[in-house]
Amino acid sequence: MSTSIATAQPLDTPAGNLTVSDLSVFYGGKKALGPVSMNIPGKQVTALIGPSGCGKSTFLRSLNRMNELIPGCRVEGVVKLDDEPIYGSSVDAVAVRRRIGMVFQKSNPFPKSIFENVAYGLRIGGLRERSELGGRVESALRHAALWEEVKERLHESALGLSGGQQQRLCIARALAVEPDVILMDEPASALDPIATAHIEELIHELAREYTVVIVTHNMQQAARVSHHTAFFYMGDLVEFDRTQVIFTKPSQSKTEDYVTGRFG
Amino acid sequence: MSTSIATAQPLDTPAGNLTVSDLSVFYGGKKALGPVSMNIPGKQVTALIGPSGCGKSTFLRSLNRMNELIPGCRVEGVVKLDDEPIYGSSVDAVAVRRRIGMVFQKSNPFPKSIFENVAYGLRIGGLRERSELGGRVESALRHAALWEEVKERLHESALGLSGGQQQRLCIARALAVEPDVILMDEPASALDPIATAHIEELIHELAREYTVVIVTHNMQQAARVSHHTAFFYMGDLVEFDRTQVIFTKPSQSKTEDYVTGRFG
Amino acid sequence: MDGNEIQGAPGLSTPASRLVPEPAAPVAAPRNVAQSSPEATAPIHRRRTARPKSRPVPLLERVLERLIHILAYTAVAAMILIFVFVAKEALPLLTSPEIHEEVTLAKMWFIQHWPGYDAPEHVWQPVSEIPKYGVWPLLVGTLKVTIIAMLVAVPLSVAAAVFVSQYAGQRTREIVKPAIEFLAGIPSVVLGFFALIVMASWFQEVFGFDSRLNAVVAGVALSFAVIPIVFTVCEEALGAVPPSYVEASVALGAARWQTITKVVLPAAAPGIAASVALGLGRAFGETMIVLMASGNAAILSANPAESVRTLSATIAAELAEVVFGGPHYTVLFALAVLLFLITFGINFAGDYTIMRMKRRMGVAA
Amino acid sequence: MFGREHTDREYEHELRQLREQLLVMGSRVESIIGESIKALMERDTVVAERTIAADKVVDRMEVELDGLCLQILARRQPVASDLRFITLVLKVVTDLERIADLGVNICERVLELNAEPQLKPYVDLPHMGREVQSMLREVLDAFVAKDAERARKIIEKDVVVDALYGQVFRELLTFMMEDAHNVYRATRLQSIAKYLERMADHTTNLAEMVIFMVDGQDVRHLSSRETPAGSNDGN
Amino acid sequence: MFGREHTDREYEHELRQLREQLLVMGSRVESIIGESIKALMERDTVVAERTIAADKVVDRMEVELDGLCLQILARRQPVASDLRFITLVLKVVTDLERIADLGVNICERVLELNAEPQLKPYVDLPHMGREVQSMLREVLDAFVAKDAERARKIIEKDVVVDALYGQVFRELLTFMMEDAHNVYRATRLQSIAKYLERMADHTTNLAEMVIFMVDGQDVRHLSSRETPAGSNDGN
Amino acid sequence: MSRYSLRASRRPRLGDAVLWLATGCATLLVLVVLAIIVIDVLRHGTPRLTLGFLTQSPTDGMTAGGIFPAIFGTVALVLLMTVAALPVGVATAIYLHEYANPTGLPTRLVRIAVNNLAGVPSIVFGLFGLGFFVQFAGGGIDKLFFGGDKVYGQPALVWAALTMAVLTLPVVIVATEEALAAVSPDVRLASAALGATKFQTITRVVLPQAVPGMLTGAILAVSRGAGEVAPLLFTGAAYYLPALPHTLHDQFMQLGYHVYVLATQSPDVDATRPLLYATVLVLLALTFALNASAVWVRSRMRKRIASSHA
Ligand SMILES: Nc1ncnc2c1ncn2[C@@H]1O[C@H](COP(=O)(O)OP(=O)(O)OP(=O)(O)O)[C@@H](O)[C@H]1O
Ligand SMILES: Nc1ncnc2c1ncn2[C@@H]1O[C@H](COP(=O)(O)OP(=O)(O)OP(=O)(O)O)[C@@H](O)[C@H]1O
Ligand SMILES: [Mg+2]
Ligand SMILES: [Mg+2]
Ligand SMILES: O=P([O-])([O-])[O-]
Repeated sequence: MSTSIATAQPLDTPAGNLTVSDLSVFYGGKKALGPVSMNIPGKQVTALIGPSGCGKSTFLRSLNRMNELIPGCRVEGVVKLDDEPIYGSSVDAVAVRRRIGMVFQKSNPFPKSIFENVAYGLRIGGLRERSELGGRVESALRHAALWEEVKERLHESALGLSGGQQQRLCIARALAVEPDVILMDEPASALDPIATAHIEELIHELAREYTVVIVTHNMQQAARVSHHTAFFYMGDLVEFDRTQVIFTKPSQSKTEDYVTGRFG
Repeated sequence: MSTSIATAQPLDTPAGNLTVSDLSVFYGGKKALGPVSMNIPGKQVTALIGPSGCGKSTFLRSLNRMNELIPGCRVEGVVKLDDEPIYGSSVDAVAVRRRIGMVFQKSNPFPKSIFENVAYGLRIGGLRERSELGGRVESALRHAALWEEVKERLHESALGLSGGQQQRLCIARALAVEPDVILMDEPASALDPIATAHIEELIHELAREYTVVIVTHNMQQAARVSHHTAFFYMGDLVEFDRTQVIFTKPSQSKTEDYVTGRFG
Repeated sequence: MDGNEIQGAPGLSTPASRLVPEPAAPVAAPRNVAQSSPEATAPIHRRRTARPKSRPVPLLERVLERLIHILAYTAVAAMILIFVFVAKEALPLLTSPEIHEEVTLAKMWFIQHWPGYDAPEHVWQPVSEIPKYGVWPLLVGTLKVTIIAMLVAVPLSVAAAVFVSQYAGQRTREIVKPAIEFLAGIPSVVLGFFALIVMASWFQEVFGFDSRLNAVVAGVALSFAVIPIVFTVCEEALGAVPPSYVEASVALGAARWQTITKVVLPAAAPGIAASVALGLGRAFGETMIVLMASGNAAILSANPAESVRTLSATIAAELAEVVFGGPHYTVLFALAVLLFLITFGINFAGDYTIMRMKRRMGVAA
Repeated sequence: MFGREHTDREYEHELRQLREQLLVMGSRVESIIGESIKALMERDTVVAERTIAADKVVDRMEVELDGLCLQILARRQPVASDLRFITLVLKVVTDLERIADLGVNICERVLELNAEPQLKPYVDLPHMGREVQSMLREVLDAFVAKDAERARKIIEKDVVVDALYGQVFRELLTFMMEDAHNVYRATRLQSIAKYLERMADHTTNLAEMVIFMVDGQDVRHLSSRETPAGSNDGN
Repeated sequence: MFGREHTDREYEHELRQLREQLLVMGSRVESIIGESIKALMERDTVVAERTIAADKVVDRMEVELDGLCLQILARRQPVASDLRFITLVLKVVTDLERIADLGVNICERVLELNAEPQLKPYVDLPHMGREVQSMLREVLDAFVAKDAERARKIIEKDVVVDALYGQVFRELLTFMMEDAHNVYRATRLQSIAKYLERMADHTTNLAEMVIFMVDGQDVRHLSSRETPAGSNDGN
Repeated sequence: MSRYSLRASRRPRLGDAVLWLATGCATLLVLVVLAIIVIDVLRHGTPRLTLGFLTQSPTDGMTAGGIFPAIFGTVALVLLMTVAALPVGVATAIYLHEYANPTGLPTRLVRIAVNNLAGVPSIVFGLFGLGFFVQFAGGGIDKLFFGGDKVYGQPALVWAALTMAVLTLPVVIVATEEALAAVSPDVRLASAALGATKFQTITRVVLPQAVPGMLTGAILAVSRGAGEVAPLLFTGAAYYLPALPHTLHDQFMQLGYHVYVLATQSPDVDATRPLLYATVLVLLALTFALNASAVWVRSRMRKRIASSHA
């Protein structure tokens, strides 16, 4: 953790920087993502945008080795969380995923109680003590701005929550294991504007403590929510810059065309 | 057709105005939509916006009696297409739906060829002649801006098309029966920005000949695509005005709050 | 506007300007045209001459729809008829004095002291000088065989379903699933034959059973009939667990086995319960396997190594040789009613459990 | 139902920041007016030079506020009142910056005048200055209070300033005709009067924008302010 | 890959409309400059009055263009170059309208001058006018061509106009000092020179905006144009 | 904050190994049992399997000869059964899935009936066939048309087939309903929105997509019918009948019943054993062929559905 010191972070919270070098992803031998290199800054929101099939989800999933669930998927290149390569031979994918959590497009709470959903990651991590579990669950729900809404009904089924609440529950569930990074694949695309606004607000809050990487189809959302934006096209990273720059003065004409709606 | 003459429309194309008076919809005795009265102008795009569950889809479905497919749904009030009440006792729901077509959120082509998809409505209407069928299919596909992309593969399966193309095919299919009105329930919400832009462009084109009513969760989309916008809230129509007015100077503070993102 | 058409029209207090968004909006001008009786105007006009003609009178449709409606009740009718006609033949057991001379419900269910026996005993011996109709040996035999079959079948098939749906690769799955479906397709008489001709001897050699045909042989053979049922339903239930649950669990840093035991299996629990209920029903009522492999000796004992006679096998074996309408005939039908009621009960209990489990998990809500 | 705050607090924060920065800029401009008048009255070269330097800050604020607006427009897609507010800011900063420039111009003339003896005691010029300053203060208040009525009153005040300007102009003309030696100084003073008159015009612009923001009603060019009644007499 | 036209043709159409209307407005303003100089040179009261009337059209166009911008901002959520273009238009119209107003002011002075005999033959004033007119034409061309280089050249030209203004101002000062009877007319002419100088400043603003639109680079307040070198000599 | 190292901990891997091994062994065991049965039957059955065996009648007290009447009887039974069960089953499924109000009492009744019909032991069907078809229906026909002569009022091909039809009805219904449910509701909405009546929607959009599923149902029903013996015991299967049935009210031989008879009631077990194995082989081959075709049809259907969701 020498870097965290070098970059003047407090000792006990890692910076959460993701360093991607020459990352390529193949599906059954076919390349889906060209060699991508980028430094995703810690404790900020980074948005990934681009047309359908350009490899945003593929890139995202390769950041916590979720792509290993897909048969025939192969990854080349280096991804480092702070200074540790996550594809190292002695690195366990399970451990990687505990430090780099993920939230999906469709909210997918387990058909368990609200409490059990949030406690799940802790339980499988071996935490048994009732009291500590309770505390960590509450803290995760507070972080996800859901505590006030559910504290009276922690032991009711999570499936009784509204769509937006379910998605926040999934975020709380990811937060409970105290990751450094949270990846989100179109987390609000199935929600209405009000629920979306709450999620966006939450994402902003999360960036105080976590590195957030979010895929979105909604350019306006990327503009609203992120500090940095990466534009992918046909498996390549075309441009990566501060969001403000991408949406006011991108340096690549492809980016300019895409964000202004010139799709040809 | 006296009205079409009165409003100086060409004789062969009706105005396509929808007049809604005191329309209420109930699901199993529970009111889902308050008494709504509005005049949806013909040959224009009218967008329906509002938070989830406010009754947009319910309202839309009651415009072509699709709600009759939902058990326990009851409708009160009057809806007129030009001057004919569509809920009259002697009016056939099937005939209504042939004049007021519908396109859904998820593109739902039949697992048939592209040609057969578009020809379907004509065939069930009793059209048999090959040559006329062919002509009408082509014209519908042209209207839906899909002809150039599919003319070489009319007899291939419609399921081989991309998401955006499938949605345009569904629009073509609705156009083939030559309706006056086309209802669309979030027609682009499952598509990426590029496909969405194509659909929006198409919606604009359609308004030359058809009355288009579209439900959308995406306020920006409503702003872009429609001439008039209706804001629903908790089953009531709060405001209905030109889109430009709704998005620059709405008269109701609820509307203002909603469109500016003050959801409380 | 058009207020006279609608009930409660005074409620329309919204200013007209709000309803008509644009002064130029082409609102239908002559309001007075369609006033007289608004609901009874002519059907919707067709726009262009080239429009398809209106639909032919759907007489055929009506007739066919009617027919479908009627035929749909065949199953209900069959169900009722089955019960009625089986129960009808068993009814004399309650009502006929002639039959009561030889057998009563009480004699069937309560322990009797038969002549020539040292102590009161449950005996099934319908073809003897004094016909004895004690059902307990049959019932216990049925239970023994069923329990053995379930004990073998459930763990094996649930485990296999877990393996196939969670661990196996595409290729393994493509071998195992059709194979097990093939097992399902083997007629029970073939399984019975195999148990009778081959298995019984092997088991006797290995375990040293006194009687070649016994509850273990029958139970194990029966389990071959149950395994595919339980496996198929289980596998389907496991496969129906949304992949998003698995993704969520894996993304939280759960290992595969944790995901399976903590997420997949609980989520599939109703389906697994359903599979067990289905298998139980099948095991309980299965006839040919037990008829051929159980030895058919109506002995009341807990020992699984002894021959047994089950309810279904009793009916199958004895009905062909009885006097039509006689006491034995009536008793056999009564056994059928018993069988019918028990399977009905198993079914019902199974459905109920599944429903409750689903509701608990918030699926049905 | 809905609150009056944006659900997205970050957005709310950006809007508030914009509003506050605009007010800061407004008050800086107001003080530039005051200082320039003070420099004139007290023939204070130091104050004049300080004021000229202070304009640089206003210039920077204009660029910053424009950037902030652009960023909010790009990132938040504002509509309705928010949109009107932001486009308002885009236009307001131009006027504010121009008012500050005019203040600088006054100071420049003051520096020139201070090299010569005073032509005459100034009466109407400080009066004009106070008027303009109070108009600007009023318009900033109206903006904060979203008070279209107050803004309308400000527009009416412009006539007063125009009248004063006409008076000053004619008076100085007389001075010049009396004595050719007065010409240099009188033209300087005429310029200063003109600057103040322009300041009032810009302030009137601001008032119109406030009305537009609050009511969504564009009132520009409805009054014939650009060619006010008194202007025939001077300019 | 992507085309240079918006996928949404309606949007493309609106942007084109905005661009064209802006050019129409620009050319109207240009002609107002020309006409006002013509009225001055030819002492033509009719032309002056016609020009004053023409300004009303420019006023209306400003309001219309603002409305169009607001509508596009509300409905299309433009970003990047489109957004810069639209905010540019919002600011450009203000300057254009102001240039037209200054043209009107020239005509007003012309009307006053026409009531008296000509003070002297005008040489530098028409020179200034031509300069300003060509600057405006240039800036509109640069805008259409999205040519930042050309826009930069225009900013340099402002110095020329400033120099001319200083010259005219001093010359007229001399006239006034020579003869008190000249004062009335000379101050009028000084005003006209001042108007032309202001026009050049506004045109410079426009050029800066074109640079911003094309390069996304804010060049305002980098040059010290607001207090040009020559201004010590006059204003 | 406690941080997890990226280094592997061994514990999760062990759990996976245990679970993998246990479930894998179970799967293997099931496959082994199946293989044993099949191999045993093949090994002992093939030698006796000749053309004559398939085309001749049994002779010498069924210790020699062929099994042609049994094959013929099985096929006839299955065909009759299908003709009876398929239309009713399909109609019921269409009613349940397309017309009925899913929460209404009629639907619930039909569903309960179907579920329980599937659970009723096959021997009970035999008794029902005897009581209802043979005695009640057959007896009734005899009384009405044959003056009380026993023509239909005795075990016969037609009664066995009808009994079997009732038994397989749930199979057809469930498979058909599954096929109907696999047709996406969106497509139905689309059809309705184009002005199609419900009937048009069903016949033109839903059924074409459901045909493979219905076919699967039919085949599974046939396969079940070919293998069931218990319901035939009292409704028409004959112990030994060298002649083929030529009317509906004749008795018939059936493969499964033949196996049962040979296995349990043969006077000379050793003499019949080769014959028995060969008969089992034929029966197994028949049901295997039927099942395989069902699997094939279904996998094709799945592919079609999968592509329609793509
Ligand atoms: N499991 C897979 N097997 C084979 N190819 C895949 C797989 N997943 C994705 N691809 C291919 O990889 C490319 C990138 O896919 P990816 O899902 O990352 O795109 P995306 O940018 O997330 O698109 P979308 O916005 O539609 O989600 C696509 O061409 C896609 O077809
Ligand atoms: N089939 C139904 N049965 C009972 N209630 C229903 C049904 N469909 C809708 N509702 C209720 O009617 C109300 C309006 O629903 P509707 O689907 O029209 O909302 P919506 O505005 O379209 O929402 P969304 O944006 O989520 O699609 C909601 O309260 C909903 O719960
Ligand atoms: Mg994706
Ligand atoms: Mg809806
Ligand atoms: O997918 P959306 O409903 O959020 O557009």
